Amino acid sequence: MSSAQQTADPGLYLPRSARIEAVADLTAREKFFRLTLDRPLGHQPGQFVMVTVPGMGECAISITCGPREDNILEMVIRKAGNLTGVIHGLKAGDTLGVRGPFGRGFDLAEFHGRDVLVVAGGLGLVPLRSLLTPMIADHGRFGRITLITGARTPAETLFREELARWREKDNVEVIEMVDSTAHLPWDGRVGLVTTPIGALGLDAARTTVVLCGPPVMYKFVLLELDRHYHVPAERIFIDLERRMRCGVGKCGHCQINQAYCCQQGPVFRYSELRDFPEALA
Amino acid sequence: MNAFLASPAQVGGWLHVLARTTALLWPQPKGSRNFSFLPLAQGAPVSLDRYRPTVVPPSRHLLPADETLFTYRCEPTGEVRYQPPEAPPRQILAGVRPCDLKGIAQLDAVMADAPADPLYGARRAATAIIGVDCLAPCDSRCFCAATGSLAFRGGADLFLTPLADGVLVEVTSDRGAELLAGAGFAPCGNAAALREQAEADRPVPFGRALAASPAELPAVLRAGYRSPVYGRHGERCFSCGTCNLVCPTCYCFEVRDDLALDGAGGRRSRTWDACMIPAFAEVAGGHNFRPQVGERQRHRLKRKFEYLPDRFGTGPFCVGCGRCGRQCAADIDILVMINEIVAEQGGAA
Amino acid sequence: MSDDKTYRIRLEHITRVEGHGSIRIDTKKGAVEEVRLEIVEANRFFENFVKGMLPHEVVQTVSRICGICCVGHQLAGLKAVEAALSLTVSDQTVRLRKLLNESQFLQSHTLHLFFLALPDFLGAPSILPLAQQEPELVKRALSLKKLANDYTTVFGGRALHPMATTVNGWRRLPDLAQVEAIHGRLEGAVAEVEQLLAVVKTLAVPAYERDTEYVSLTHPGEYALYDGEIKSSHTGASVPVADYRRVTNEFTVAHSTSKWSRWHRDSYLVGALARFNNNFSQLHPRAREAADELGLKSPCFNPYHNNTAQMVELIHCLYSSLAGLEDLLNRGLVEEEAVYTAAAGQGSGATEVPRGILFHEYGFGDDGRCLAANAIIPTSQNINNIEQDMKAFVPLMLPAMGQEELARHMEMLLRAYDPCISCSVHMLDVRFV
Amino acid sequence: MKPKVAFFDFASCEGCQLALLNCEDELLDILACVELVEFREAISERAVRYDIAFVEGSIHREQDLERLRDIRSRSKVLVALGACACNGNVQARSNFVAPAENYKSVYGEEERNRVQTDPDYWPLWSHTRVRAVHEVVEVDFFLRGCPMVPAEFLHLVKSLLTGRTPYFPANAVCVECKKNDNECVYDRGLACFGPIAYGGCDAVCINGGHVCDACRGLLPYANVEAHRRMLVARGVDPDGVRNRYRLHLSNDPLAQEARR
Ligand SMILES: Cc1cc2nc3c(=O)[nH]c(=O)nc-3n(C[C@H](O)[C@H](O)[C@H](O)COP(=O)(O)OP(=O)(O)OC[C@H]3O[C@@H](n4cnc5c(N)ncnc54)[C@H](O)[C@@H]3O)c2cc1C
Ligand code: SF4
Ligand code: SF4
Ligand code: SF4
Repeated sequence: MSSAQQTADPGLYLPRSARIEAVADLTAREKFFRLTLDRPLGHQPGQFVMVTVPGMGECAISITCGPREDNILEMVIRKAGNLTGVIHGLKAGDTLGVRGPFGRGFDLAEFHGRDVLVVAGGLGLVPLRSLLTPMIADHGRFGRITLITGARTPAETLFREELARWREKDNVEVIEMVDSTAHLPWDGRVGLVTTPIGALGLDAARTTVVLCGPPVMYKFVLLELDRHYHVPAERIFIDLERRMRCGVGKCGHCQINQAYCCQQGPVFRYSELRDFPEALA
Repeated sequence: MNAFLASPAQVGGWLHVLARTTALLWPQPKGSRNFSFLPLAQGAPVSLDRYRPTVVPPSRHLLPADETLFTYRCEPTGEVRYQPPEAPPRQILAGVRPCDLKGIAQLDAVMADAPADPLYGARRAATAIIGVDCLAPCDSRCFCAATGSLAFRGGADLFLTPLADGVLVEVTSDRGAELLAGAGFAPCGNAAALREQAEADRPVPFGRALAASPAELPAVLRAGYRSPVYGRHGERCFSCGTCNLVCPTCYCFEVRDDLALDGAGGRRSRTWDACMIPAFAEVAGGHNFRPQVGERQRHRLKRKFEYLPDRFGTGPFCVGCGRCGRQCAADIDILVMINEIVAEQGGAA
Repeated sequence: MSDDKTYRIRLEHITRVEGHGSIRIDTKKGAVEEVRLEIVEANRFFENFVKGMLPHEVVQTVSRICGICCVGHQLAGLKAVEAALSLTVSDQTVRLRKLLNESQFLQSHTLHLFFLALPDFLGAPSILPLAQQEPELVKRALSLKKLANDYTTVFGGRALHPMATTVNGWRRLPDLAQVEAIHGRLEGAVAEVEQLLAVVKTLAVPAYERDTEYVSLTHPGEYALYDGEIKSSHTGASVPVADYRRVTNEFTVAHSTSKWSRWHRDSYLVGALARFNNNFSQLHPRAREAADELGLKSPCFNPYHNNTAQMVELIHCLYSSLAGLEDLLNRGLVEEEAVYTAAAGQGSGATEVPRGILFHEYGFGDDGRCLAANAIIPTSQNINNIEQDMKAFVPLMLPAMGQEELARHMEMLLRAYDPCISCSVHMLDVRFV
Repeated sequence: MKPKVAFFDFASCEGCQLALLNCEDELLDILACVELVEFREAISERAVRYDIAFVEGSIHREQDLERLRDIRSRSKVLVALGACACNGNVQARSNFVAPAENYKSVYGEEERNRVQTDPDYWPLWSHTRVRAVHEVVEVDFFLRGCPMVPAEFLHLVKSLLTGRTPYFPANAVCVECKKNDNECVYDRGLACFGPIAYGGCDAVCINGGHVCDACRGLLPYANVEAHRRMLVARGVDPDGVRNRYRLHLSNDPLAQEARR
């Protein structure tokens, strides 16, 4: 038995500085941040970064932009507690620390030529935007692209203008759902994200499904898919979220049965998750 | 590699010489009946007798309870400078028994898995290990033979076997040879035979037995996923985390930031965490992925006997030291739970 | 002139003292009508709720009577419990307890003298402006305080409510390497303390005297801080601690509902000045010299000089600690088992705490649990004397002072006693109308 | 603008305020960052409104309720400082005895009669029961312990000064015992509250050779029933169990069954 390898990057836990270029309010709780890094991030869709406010802490945040050549990183942050609260108080010109990209994302090549159904509940659209952006930009290489988004009320919807532009493209369908209009003007549909699935008329053999949303969503979407189509479990991708402290498979917090969410995930195939009873519980 | 013979007194003298230049940790009495890996103080007796396993395992000296990840400073320009921590000091972990050697080896595997943990790697590289053989079970809790760690020698630079009339000193690495330079021990020509004899003299059975072999356990535990055993023992459990913190193969950590009063500098550190503590799997907003104590017990057990063995392929992550049961105020014993689950599943697969 | 002096002084919740107290003074046309010291601390009934506890629990609990005297309460409690159980503790235990006690004297005197009382002498409302004006002095005093706290921590396990002491011994002996470190730091502090002494020499102490009875422990072999008999300056004789009730004679007076004490005279004084007056010759030589340099002579009848006496004791404790620590380092420490068998019994114990003599008494039943408890703390013994001082001084001061200055001098007088009102669990809570 | 910080005390030994004065290394730096507007034990300054009010001590009397409510109404953030404020501490043990009994026992029969006959003159009458601060007003943060832990105090102050929410992990004292490599109290044949008590104290009492009596209160997930049974199984008699649960936990709602 040899002792541990000594090839480690001494900076595994060291953030690099990133400058906030722009901040925009998306909803009352979510803000959009565009950062510039010292070099291109070089990420896959679906990956995440660890974001640091020095002296405050660090948390996992999905990359919301598609893969890019430049030094830009985009993210959407919900004010959920201490650290995210502090990040919400930052302005253009402030700096953050960033580590990553981490985790296993989507391999775009695997989607080429296939119909794609994307179901995004709430903040689930944020990581999936990193997949949708390159797909829509290059939509000729894919089959039919269907996006179902869900939000509790119209006030909590994200990226509506962008979704409207996506809807214009050939072979792209965008269905926006809200649980309730809450007496606000709303031009989309009312109901759960599961509602439209049955009428989509998917060809299970040609379709790849991608899901991301709150823990309760998965079970119902999977049931609905199962009821109408028989998409093989290897062709269903699920993007999960757990508590994460290190992002690199060491701190143990994000473990879901066998799997480390930060390494085998956050994007899993449903076929893998079936062995992990804790995953969709 | 080479082997030598020495008297216990010679070994003690040599360890004291080493301790003069390098921090040397040796299992020494602490409290009324426990032991701890403590710096060998000048003149302290060195005993090669068997000892009740230390409260905290030696592997924790490779993952300190408060380890700096980095410090930082805000420049007047607003720029933030991140500084990696200082290189760890050299240390010798001596008197490490086979089960604890196996524990360290398992941590090595976890931490070297890409991306490797640089801080652990540096500390591990700065640590020399002197193993010592176990010739009788340390107490009624141990089951190292059942988990296959009794025969484990990996990771040690030197390995000591107490014999009836001396100590067999086997050199197992170059670093070990360096540590021994100048010790003046007599070379030993028949080390293999002496060792075999010592091992043959061990009592049989050696410690407690598992009702299924470590190789069979993953399947048994998968089948018994919803076993009531977890909840039943969980009723007594305090969720205190002791069982995690005393385990040689537990390594989970929490990360904390500290800020200087002036706000311009600070430090990020990691500290031990434990999956038995309720907040361990809680995310912002309060959702907890393992809210029930039984779920947490299951997670702990399966990590040792199923999840990590499957993931790393380096054998069970329970090394059979018995610490978790020994140190648990509620007397929750992992071997008892495992054996109950095996019985419930109708024996080994 | 003083004919027109009609003052109504109400000082509520006096600051920079431990606990809640108020002063009330009424004068009419230059004549003193009323002078009163009121205690407005909420009562906590320690004597009652320690009932049912085991001896070591009693001691751990009575430590919470007062944070600033916690070591003293533990020591007096331990001595009382041990007397009740007829236990004789080892020499080593006594030596360690004495050092622990001295560490608290160093801490408490430093805090009182340089942080609570000093602003009075320098005419500042508190230490805060002084931290700006006299940063060196404040830092010096802070570092001495820190040293004293670290000293307590090495022996007691922590600075407040130490847990290392227990019935019949120590739960955890101090680490000798740390003892050595404290010894070294105390040696280094000698020069610092001289600097502080130089500051105290410059302070102008109001010149008021009233001869009263001074009560403290006294011991044939040493300046009594930990052990001894109860001495009165009035008789020059001493009585055993077991007879403490003959000394304190707690009584209720008509105009006040707080319990008072008196022995041979109307009132008596306890604390640094009483110890200084009663046991002057046993002070460390450097402390006696310092007293001389400070213009303090035994006996001294000026209560404002309690502060000066604290400075003298600070020096005494420093040297006494140095000797005690050295002795400890030479002897080394042996592990002794601190065990006892709970049994029926009754006993009392006393020790000096920075603000005076402290008595504890306990009775235990056959099951070893506490049946009765009594604690008489220094401030409740002093309160009568403070009021007597006020009554004597107000008429003297009145002709020369305005209302504010008079009030300030009264507050300063109270503070000079270093009162510890939380301790006065014995005192009744009063609302004056 | 520096935040205005004030300290108030009710029934307590004032040790927690003293513990703050014992942060000698940080004291001057803290004072440079805040405006200390009220701290009766150490200074004479006073003010009307406070950004952070620290309240030490338990609440015993009617007039204390009023004073506390008034402090709350003038404070942005209110911190319960130390065990007396957080859970009533040792003095809450007197709640097991009727107030009149307490007076009689401490002050004698005569005074007890006065208590009962002359409530106007005798304000002790207003002593109802010993309460923790949060039983009277809303508390934003708890600095637990008897005495409070300076490191936690510093964490709280730094956090509030920098706009963070202070964070106190809810783990058992046992965690800190392990970090200190202590021998478990149960291995010495004694009983300990560590497994169900709020950590954060660095297991200081066990480090010092003592046991944990849960001065910091019980964890929200404390398995009290199992703990009580364990004490009994380890030979503590029922009286002893009750008594231990009445040392620092007389007012802790989670300990209600165990101290009965
Ligand atoms: C893969 C992944 C991707 C994610 N993507 C996004 C995203 O795109 N956008 C987004 O908004 N969120 C995202 N999240 C969630 C995000 O990480 C959490 O919302 C965030 O961690 C909340 O942090 P907080 O400090 O603000 O919340 P808190 O509620 O303050 O803290 C979270 C947890 O940490 C504990 N805690 C609090 N303070 C401290 C402290 N000082 N020290 C130690 N522990 C403490 C609390 O017990 C709590 O359980 C993602 C999470 C994962 C795992
Ligand atoms: S040590 Fe025992 S009581 Fe504590 S968490 Fe582990 S199993 Fe539960
Ligand atoms: S699980 Fe328990 S017995 Fe196994 S290695 Fe860990 S502490 Fe030892
Ligand atoms: S001594 Fe108490 S706090 Fe420490 S491990 Fe044992 S039970 Fe836990």
